[in-house]
Amino acid sequence: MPYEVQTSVFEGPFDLLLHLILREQVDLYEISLARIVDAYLVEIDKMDRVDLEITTEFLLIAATLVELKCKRLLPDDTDFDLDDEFSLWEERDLLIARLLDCKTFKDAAHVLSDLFDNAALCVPRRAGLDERYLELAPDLLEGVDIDDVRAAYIRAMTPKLVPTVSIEHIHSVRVSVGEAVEELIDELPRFGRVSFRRLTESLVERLEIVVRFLAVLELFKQGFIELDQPASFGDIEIIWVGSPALGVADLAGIDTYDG
Amino acid sequence: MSADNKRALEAIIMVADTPVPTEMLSQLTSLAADRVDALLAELAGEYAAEQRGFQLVRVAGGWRYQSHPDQAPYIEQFVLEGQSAKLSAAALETLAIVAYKQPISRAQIASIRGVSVDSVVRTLEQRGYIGEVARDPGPGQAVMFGTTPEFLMKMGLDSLSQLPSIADFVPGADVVEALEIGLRVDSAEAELRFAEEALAEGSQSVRPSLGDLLDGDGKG
Amino acid sequence: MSADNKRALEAIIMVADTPVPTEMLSQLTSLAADRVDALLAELAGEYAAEQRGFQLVRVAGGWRYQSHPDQAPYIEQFVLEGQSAKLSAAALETLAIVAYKQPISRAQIASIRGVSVDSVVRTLEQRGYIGEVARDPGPGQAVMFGTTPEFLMKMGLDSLSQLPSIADFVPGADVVEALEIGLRVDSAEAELRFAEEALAEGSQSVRPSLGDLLDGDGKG
Repeated sequence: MPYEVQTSVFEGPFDLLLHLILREQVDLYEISLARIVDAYLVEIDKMDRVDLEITTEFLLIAATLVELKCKRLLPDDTDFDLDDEFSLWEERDLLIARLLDCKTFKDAAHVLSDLFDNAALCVPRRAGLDERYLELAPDLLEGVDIDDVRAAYIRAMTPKLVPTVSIEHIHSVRVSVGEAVEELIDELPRFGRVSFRRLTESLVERLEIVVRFLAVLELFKQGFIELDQPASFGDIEIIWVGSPALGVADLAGIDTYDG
Repeated sequence: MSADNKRALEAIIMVADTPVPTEMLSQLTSLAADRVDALLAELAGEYAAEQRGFQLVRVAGGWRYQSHPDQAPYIEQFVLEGQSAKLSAAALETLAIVAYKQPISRAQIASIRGVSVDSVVRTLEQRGYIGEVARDPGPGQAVMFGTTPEFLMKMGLDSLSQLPSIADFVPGADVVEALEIGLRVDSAEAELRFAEEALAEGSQSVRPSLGDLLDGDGKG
Repeated sequence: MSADNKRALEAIIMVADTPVPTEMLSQLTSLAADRVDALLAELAGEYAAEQRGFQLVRVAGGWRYQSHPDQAPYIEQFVLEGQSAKLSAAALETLAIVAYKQPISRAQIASIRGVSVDSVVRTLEQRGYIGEVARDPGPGQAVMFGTTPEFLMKMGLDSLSQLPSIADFVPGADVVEALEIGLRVDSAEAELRFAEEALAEGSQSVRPSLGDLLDGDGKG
């Protein structure tokens, strides 16, 4: 049971944020996600075998960072809504409070670690009774019968805790890129040529827009559409080129995204 | 006679395989508990003065003999088995949270650490450092964890009160300030820089998205 | 320096479970064997002169600390009143694992229980409930434990085949995995022999142990 993997991989999103902000002295929103991903992949490569827990934790961290960045970077029509402004501050203060908590215990852990190391230098005497007194000791099996032994065996062989996947961080919105692709295949031939902005103007949730965008990329990859962006920051034009003969058989492989 | 009493205490602790609580020693020797502790402190002092290779110490509320820390190199050669693997940073942090915030539930630990702590908690439980000490009376009846006597023994502490105060670890104003700057809400500049970076990186035809998405008010 | 050497000897013997042979002490301290014995005799003399409640003695070819004979009344009282009179849950589980999975090594027990089991195994061995029944033929030659005739007697059984069936109990995947890892660590050969033995015995209903557990497609 290799329950401890020693790597310098960050222990969680808070740990990562603390490191980035305190040690690297950077603005969270300046960090290139690609850099973090690269650093992680290097660490994971160093591991003898793939540890599912560490890799999933990494995905969680990456997702958290993407979420934080998205909150800042995606267009928001209510940019100047005071309530939103306040809730952003509130959210930030909450995050800072949690980061401070995290840092407090990180530092406390160092002290525990030192105590552990010092205590490990001393080995307790455990020899116990010598044979002169062993007979005196009460029979430990007094009152234990064979059914107790059987019960103890079953207890010992029963997993203590069923490992579960935490879904705390998953919101209830669930949009599938596959579904979005199907919708687009239905809509796009009718438009022929349409801007991404126009295509998504009816959508409210940011996640839906993002999923739409991923679906567009997927269709581009499969050759159903051409993309054109005449100017920087300009609208993305989507041009339908796919022939009806092309099937959408490959869509089964497209992931569902949880927001 | 205090010499006789000391001899009895030495003998009992020598044959015990776990720390012997003061109360038990007091009962066996018919001495007051504080008298027992005083005599044992005297003995511990004698061993120290005689530069013995062992110590008499009080851990987890009881007295035990242990090897002197400066003899660790010899002991390490001798005791190969039973050396427990070092705890990971995650385990130590979780242990610190439990030690200072007990009783505490798994969910509460997770919310402080920001990640799922199931496996780390299980590891600490298996090692015997933490255990269920209560149930949350609220709905769900979550298991509340606390540290065990085994934890105190591993830390060489007599009681939890010997842990340094948590106040010593609360981050200073500089950290708070750094966090506030790092997470500042108003950062239009950064947004701009990010957008530029994305454009510089990106091949326009395939990934025209970022520039577009970033551009809030649609001006080219 | 003889004082330093004495300290090392004191520390080693203090933490040893069993009497430490002179040769081992000589090896650990890089002192000649007769020098080790001479120093230990000196130490024993010091404790006697100081009228300690313990002694350093030579028994069964090795050196150990033990309580002074004249403190026997206290020790007897301590044993009768102080020691917990029941087997701990951890000890009972360990005993059960040995009973159903014998022969089994310390490492294999530990990998099932998820914790170090050294002291529990020693207690069970001291009490005569389990004992060495074989040696792992693989590298390391780990001691393989089994239950003793005394255990059977206490349980009112004639033979191990009378252990109650656990056929209807299927251990979780992680236990099976722990067992597999434990076996792999010990020696692949042992694993094979183990599985074969279990098959040869054909005692599926009574001890559906390794052959059954390791065999994925259930043909035991």
